[in-house]
Amino acid sequence: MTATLEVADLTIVRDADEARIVDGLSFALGPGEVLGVVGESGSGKSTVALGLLAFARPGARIAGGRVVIDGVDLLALRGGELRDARRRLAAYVAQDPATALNPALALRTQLLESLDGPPAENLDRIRRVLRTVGLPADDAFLRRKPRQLSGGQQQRIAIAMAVVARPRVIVLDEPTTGLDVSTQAKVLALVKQLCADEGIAAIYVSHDLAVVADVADRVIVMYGGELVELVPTDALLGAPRHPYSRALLAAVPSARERQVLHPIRGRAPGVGERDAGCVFRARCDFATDACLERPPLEAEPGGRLVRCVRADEVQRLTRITRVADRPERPGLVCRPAVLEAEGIDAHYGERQVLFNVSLELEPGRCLAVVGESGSGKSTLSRCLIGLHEQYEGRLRLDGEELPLTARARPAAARRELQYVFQNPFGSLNPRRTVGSSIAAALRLFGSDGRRTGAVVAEALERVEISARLAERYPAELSGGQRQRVAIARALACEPKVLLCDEVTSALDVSVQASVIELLRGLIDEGLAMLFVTHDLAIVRSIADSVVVLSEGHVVERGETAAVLDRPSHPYTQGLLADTLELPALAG
Amino acid sequence: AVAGCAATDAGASGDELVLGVVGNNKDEIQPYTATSSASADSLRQQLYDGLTAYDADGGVEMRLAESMTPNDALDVWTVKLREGVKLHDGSDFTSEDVVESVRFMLDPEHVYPAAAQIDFVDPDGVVAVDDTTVEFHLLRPAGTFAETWASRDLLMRGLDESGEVTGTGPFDLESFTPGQEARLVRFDDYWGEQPGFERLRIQFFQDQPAITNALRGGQIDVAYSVPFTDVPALEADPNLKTLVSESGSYLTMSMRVDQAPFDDPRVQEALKLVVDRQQIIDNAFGGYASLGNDFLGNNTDCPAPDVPQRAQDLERAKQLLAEAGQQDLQLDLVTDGVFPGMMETAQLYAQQAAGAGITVTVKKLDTATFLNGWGDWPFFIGYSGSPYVITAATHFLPDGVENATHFDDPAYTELALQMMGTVDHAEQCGMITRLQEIERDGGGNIVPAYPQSVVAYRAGVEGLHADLYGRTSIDYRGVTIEK
Amino acid sequence: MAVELLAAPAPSRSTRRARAVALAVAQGVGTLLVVSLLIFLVTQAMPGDVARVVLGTRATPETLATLREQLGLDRPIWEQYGTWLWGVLRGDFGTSLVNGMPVSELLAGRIRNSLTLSVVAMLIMLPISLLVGIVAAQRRDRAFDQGFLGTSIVVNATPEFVTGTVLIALLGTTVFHLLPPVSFIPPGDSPLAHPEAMVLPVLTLVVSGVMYLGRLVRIAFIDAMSSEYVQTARLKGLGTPRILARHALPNALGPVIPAASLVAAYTVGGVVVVEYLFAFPGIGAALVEAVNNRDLPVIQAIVLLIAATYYVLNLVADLLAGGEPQGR
Amino acid sequence: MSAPPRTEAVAASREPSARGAGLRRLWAAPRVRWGVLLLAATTAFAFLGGLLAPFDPSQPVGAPYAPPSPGIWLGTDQLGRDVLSRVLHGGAYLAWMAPTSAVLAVAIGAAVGLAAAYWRGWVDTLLMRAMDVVLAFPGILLTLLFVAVFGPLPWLLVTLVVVALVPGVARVIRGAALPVIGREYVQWAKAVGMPSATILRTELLPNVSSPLFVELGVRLMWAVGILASMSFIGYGIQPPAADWGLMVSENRTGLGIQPLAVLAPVVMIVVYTVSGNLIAEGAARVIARTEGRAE
Ligand SMILES: Nc1ncnc2c1ncn2[C@@H]1O[C@H](COP(=O)(O)OP(=O)(O)OP(=O)(O)O)[C@@H](O)[C@H]1O
Ligand SMILES: Nc1ncnc2c1ncn2[C@@H]1O[C@H](COP(=O)(O)OP(=O)(O)OP(=O)(O)O)[C@@H](O)[C@H]1O
Ligand SMILES: [Mg+2]
Ligand SMILES: [Mg+2]
Repeated sequence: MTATLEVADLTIVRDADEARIVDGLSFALGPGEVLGVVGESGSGKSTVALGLLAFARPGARIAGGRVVIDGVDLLALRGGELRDARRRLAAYVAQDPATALNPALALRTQLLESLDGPPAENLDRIRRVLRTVGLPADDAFLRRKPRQLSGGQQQRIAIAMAVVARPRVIVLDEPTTGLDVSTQAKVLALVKQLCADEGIAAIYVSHDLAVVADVADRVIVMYGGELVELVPTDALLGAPRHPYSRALLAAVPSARERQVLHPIRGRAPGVGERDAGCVFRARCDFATDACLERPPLEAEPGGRLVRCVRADEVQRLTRITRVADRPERPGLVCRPAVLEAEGIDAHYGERQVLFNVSLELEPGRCLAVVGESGSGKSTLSRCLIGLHEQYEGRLRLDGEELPLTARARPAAARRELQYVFQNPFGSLNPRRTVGSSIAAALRLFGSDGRRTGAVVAEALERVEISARLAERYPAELSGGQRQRVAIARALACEPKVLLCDEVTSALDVSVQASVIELLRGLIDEGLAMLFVTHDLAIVRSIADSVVVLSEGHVVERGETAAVLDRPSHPYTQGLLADTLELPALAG
Repeated sequence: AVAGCAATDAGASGDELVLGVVGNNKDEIQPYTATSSASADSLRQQLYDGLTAYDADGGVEMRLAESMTPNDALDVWTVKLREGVKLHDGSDFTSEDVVESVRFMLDPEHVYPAAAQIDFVDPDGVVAVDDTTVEFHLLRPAGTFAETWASRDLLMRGLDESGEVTGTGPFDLESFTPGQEARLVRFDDYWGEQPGFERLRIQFFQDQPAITNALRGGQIDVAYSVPFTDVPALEADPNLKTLVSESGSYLTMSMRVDQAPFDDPRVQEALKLVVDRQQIIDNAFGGYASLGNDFLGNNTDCPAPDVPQRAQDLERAKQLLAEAGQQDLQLDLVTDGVFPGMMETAQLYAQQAAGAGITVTVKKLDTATFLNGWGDWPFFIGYSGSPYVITAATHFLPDGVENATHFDDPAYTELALQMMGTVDHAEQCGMITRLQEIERDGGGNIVPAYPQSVVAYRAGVEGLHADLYGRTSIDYRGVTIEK
Repeated sequence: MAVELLAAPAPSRSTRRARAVALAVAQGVGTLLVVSLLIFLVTQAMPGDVARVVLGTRATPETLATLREQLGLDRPIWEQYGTWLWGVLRGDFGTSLVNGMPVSELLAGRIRNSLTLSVVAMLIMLPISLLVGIVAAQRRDRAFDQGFLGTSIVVNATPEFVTGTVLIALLGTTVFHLLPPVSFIPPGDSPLAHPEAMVLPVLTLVVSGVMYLGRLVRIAFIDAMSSEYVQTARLKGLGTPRILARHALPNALGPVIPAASLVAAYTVGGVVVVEYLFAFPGIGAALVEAVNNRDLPVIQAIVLLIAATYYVLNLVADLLAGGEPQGR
Repeated sequence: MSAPPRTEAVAASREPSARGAGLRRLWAAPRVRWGVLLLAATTAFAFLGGLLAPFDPSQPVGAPYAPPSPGIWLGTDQLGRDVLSRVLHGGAYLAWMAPTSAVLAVAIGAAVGLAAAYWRGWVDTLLMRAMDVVLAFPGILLTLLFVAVFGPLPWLLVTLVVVALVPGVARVIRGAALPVIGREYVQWAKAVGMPSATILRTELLPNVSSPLFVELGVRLMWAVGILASMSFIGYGIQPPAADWGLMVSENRTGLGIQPLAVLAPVVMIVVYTVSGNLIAEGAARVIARTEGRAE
């Protein structure tokens, strides 16, 4: 069988200093095959994906290598030939369709423009592809502009746009990251089907192992711009041979069983921060002096490639234990609720988004709120914290009536209720140092000025951040660090209740694992927590009980195990079915 | 050399002369409007004639009137009109027109300020004796009757059948837009000397620099007047010519002599002594002026008074101020700067006065604000352009409308009234000379220079004549153009 | 997240838009009212009145009183304002106090002149700005771009009266005598019939405008060209001309339109300096003279006209750029 | 709320962690630095130049429009005064009036813009409507009217320029503040009950400092232009004061015979304005760069 795509020694460097973003990547791909690419943020996945179309973002440059599709080396093409190749041979689907589709042009224009040939025929082709991706193909639809579509629809348009010219290879860069689970499920099914039916080879980039496991035949694990392991999907999940692959897997939560998550310590190296040795050395539990030299990429049976001198030991010595080794929380402790919400109805203008929602938070327990995007989860937490203006209902904190808006609440109540936001990049004031952000919170609640420094340090230590970082600005911290600082700021106020709105959805699995474990510890210390998420796997890892929201209504509630193991409401069942899971593990 | 391809305006071809003058939205065609402006004047001089007029040297000549004869008491004057004068609508200009014009002017409802000049005329005493004879019965005797009618504000108009205003002047109006332009055509039945070209366009400008630009760009043929500071630039242009006339118009720095500190003659004297007149002539008027001697009126054909020329004497000025206890005198010199030389003179004067320890602050106001305080400003820049007979009455008599210095000298008043009651020209001249002596020493006006007026025009315009009353650019008798 | 960005059904969007436009118009009328009232009050505070201006130095208390009575200036100011406003509401802008001509007649020609000047300037300015901006963006940091940026920094720093003065000296009076330095437009004629009179004022406006707008175009284009949808278009194998024209242009216009409308509003209302410089018979020059003459009805009419123009242009820009007028 | 940004940020250990990192970053931009230096130099020139002047700026030293000669290096102006001395003196007004107006306009505009963005609702409507009213007044008209009422007093001119500039600043700052207000840290500050004034001061203001800087540069440039234009049309600084704008106006008819009398002040105005322009340019570049990276 001849390969559809053959990549040899693809090297992409940063213009400014020639530092390698992607370092000598080689692999081959047959027709209809789906190759997954996983790795932490910044590992160079998108750079590779674009490189496959002989494209480098401004500031980067393809420094060498070959990308051969059907015998044509794309990297050797220029001008018109290259444009032609991009149309006929390879196509690209970007991560965020909202920005990748031109907001000013009708769908029809955007779909048609990469086709040549008679317009009528092209239109036919478009309609056919649209039907394939499950979208309407009528003229009215074609006249729409991208912003008149939902995110899922936009992503399908992007995929349709990619396949409409019948390319040989299609590169998908995290096409489902922005989508909720059910939409994600549909998109994944579509990709699989297209590859099978049309014989297109696909590169599927994702940071989500579960997604890759679902869609890909083989997987490339990237770290620091290097390929560290290339394996058939099953083999990766069963027996990872690279310590990094193994660590990634250990950090992934499961919706099926409750487990302790294992974060990877440290931080991924940036471009130009790598030395001569193994890139993963600094974070590796297996590192030895031998790792001071860069290990070669060893070919192994079954077409497997690994870049580790101790691959055998990794595979042999440590089985991944994915057993439910966290004790289920003892049932109802029956402590009085700290925060009670009763009959909350919330509106945006005319539109009602929450309908008679009630819930209770107890100390030392975590209540998860799950639901699809737009179901009203964030609105609910904004109501509780008092940021939402248009809502009715009753709130009680420690049995005392709580005014609805933050403005009206007494200082004590504002201190005891704390909120951590979804986006770590927005939750800290970029113009304040970390320490100053926390101190500002303390000052508000009249803390002793002389002790502030100590309290700040203490709060940072609690979230496992060095007190030295108090002098840093948020821009100098990683996403996970920022999220932990945001939690530290909340903790510094000595809250009774912590409301967490998707605090991990912007983070890599490895970082997510550390944040989840941190929060878990806090709950054990007696904090009451509301944890908003759309990810059932995380619910399993952290929550004691669950409330399921659908279109603003509570459709199901109960103990985590009960709800996730035996969902009673069809909506919850569907949610669970769409949630991807790493396949059962060997051992 | 490049001028050949100058983008001259379409209308300027052929037999048309284009005059540029600073315009005014207030202008109207009918001659008896409240406002007086250079632009209105340049238009009216083409459309209307007066009974008499000043000639180019300050003497009086007959225009629509053929003769003016008083009775012995000088309170009834018989005016004989020129025969065969036609109005623009073709009809004859008659004594009825004169009666109508005079009565219209004198009617207070029409708010015609210049009517003050003929306040001795009884509106009901103006009678048409026959078609060409009018009798004026006066409220009080007037010797300067003919001089008075020579004023450019007292023109005669006619009315056509539809009641529209019409005139007897050398040009007939074709179109007029205030502030923009007026188009005129030669009136071929004109009784006097004809202009040597067919059409006249008066182009109104918002300010003086634009006129200069237009002249240099070949867009206009004649500039009504040009600022003295522009003259060098214009003279450097081979396509342009200038014509310098003596002028009867000049600016004054005037003070309210009824108010401290100016009521102290020592202060008055000091303020007159600080002037470096030659410097003002050279730097404000570009040399186009002669030494002024602090009296109004080289605008007559009378000889100047034989008085010593005042010259700068800072020491004496300081001494006078010290005597008056005004060592650090601080003054605001107010002006609206509308006439050429005003701002320049003010600035130079401020600089010169500093030499005697006087702080003069020049305040330039917009015209409305300036007029609003007219009569109240303690120290301001004034302007005078009328013949002395009128000037004496309006500027120096206690009830004169333009007497903003509040000058009130009984000797002057008596002599002035006597002068106005005299018909004999030589006798008048003698009195005028004496009046000028009085105001030189006791008046509130500093007259640093008697400027000339400079008219710049395109080479090719021939026949413009020097004129004491600033009509060089608007008097087209015998003027020809060659494009 | 993206999914909730489902389109609202079309009719509701357009009714919302209509309502917003109606609101904006109402607010605009309110704004104009406030503007006119303020102007009226300020002019009352101005020293000197039209009667003094008209009568000049020869005014006597009697003539002043008579003229004021004839002009209605002796009435209480509220009554004056009321009469004026009532007239305006019926489309009558009154008569000029200095020469008794109807304001509408007085200004009609000047409005046409100013409008023609602005429109012509805009029509020339826009395409040139686009062209220059796009080319500069395409050759970012290369010679053309650097040259353009350098020039624009200097030209933007040069007040228009300086540019105009230099142009006059260069092309009209001193160096070459190619163009008329003063813009005569005979009353009643369309300015378009006198193209030579338009060249210098238009040139002055265009030079400054292009340097300003061109830069905005450049930045908008650089932004658009570095956007993901342009990257997508490249990866689709489209050629540069098509990407520029179809993908970048419509999006780059977004930020440029409000700026262009601001420039347009400016060329309508703020040309005073240019009109002054070239003695161009437009409303800017008329405004200066009206203020000098204290000719209130004329001042009011011009100000309302400029304010309304500004407001409308602003509204249009909002509509073009953002879909809905902001309820600011 | 599109896809979550997942780029781990430029990490640790590079920039020195100190207050005012924003301003420092601006200062690091060469254009900003050149602009500020140029501004400082021109300002110093404007204020101190008078001390170097060989002559009294209102003292005639020769014939009007005399060409340069030894001792009178730039020739004379329309009244025969020394052009060099007048140029040296002529920046004093501009040099305090323009920065004062720009700073005031930016301060007031920022206050209005921030308040409107923060409170939204009727506060927003009221403030922005008021700005519209002000904007709808042709600035030149305000100048004509108020100068007629009060005379061409420097503080009045400054006020007029401020009034003319404030609405633009308010709009820009409001636009810049709106996304900031949506940011989580501001939401958090509201939720924990931080007083509004504190939020505006510590959370919002520092985060719009870059656009503020751009505005300062742009408005400085405009202020110079407006003030010089006011002088030019005769409603600004009055003769006999030496002032660059006025000098252009006074001497422009002599451009053909004594071009230096016009060109010298023109060059000064341009240099002065270029500095504002450079600052704005540089700051805008810095913003573009940081936004491209961090957000
Ligand atoms: N054009 C460029 N100029 C400079 N650095 C770049 C460029 N493109 C990428 N990089 C750097 O290269 C590294 C890899 O970037 P890339 O976008 O490929 O990562 P990724 O694996 O796709 O990450 P994510 O999961 O966040 O999308 C990052 O550290 C990024 O900062
Ligand atoms: N500011 C707003 N104005 C109007 N409607 C809003 C606003 N914010 C949210 N909504 C709507 O309210 C509903 C609930 O939104 P909410 O943000 O609470 O959902 P969510 O469950 O948190 O979704 P996600 O998982 O995407 O964060 C959605 O339909 C959304 O479109
Ligand atoms: Mg990526
Ligand atoms: Mg949410």
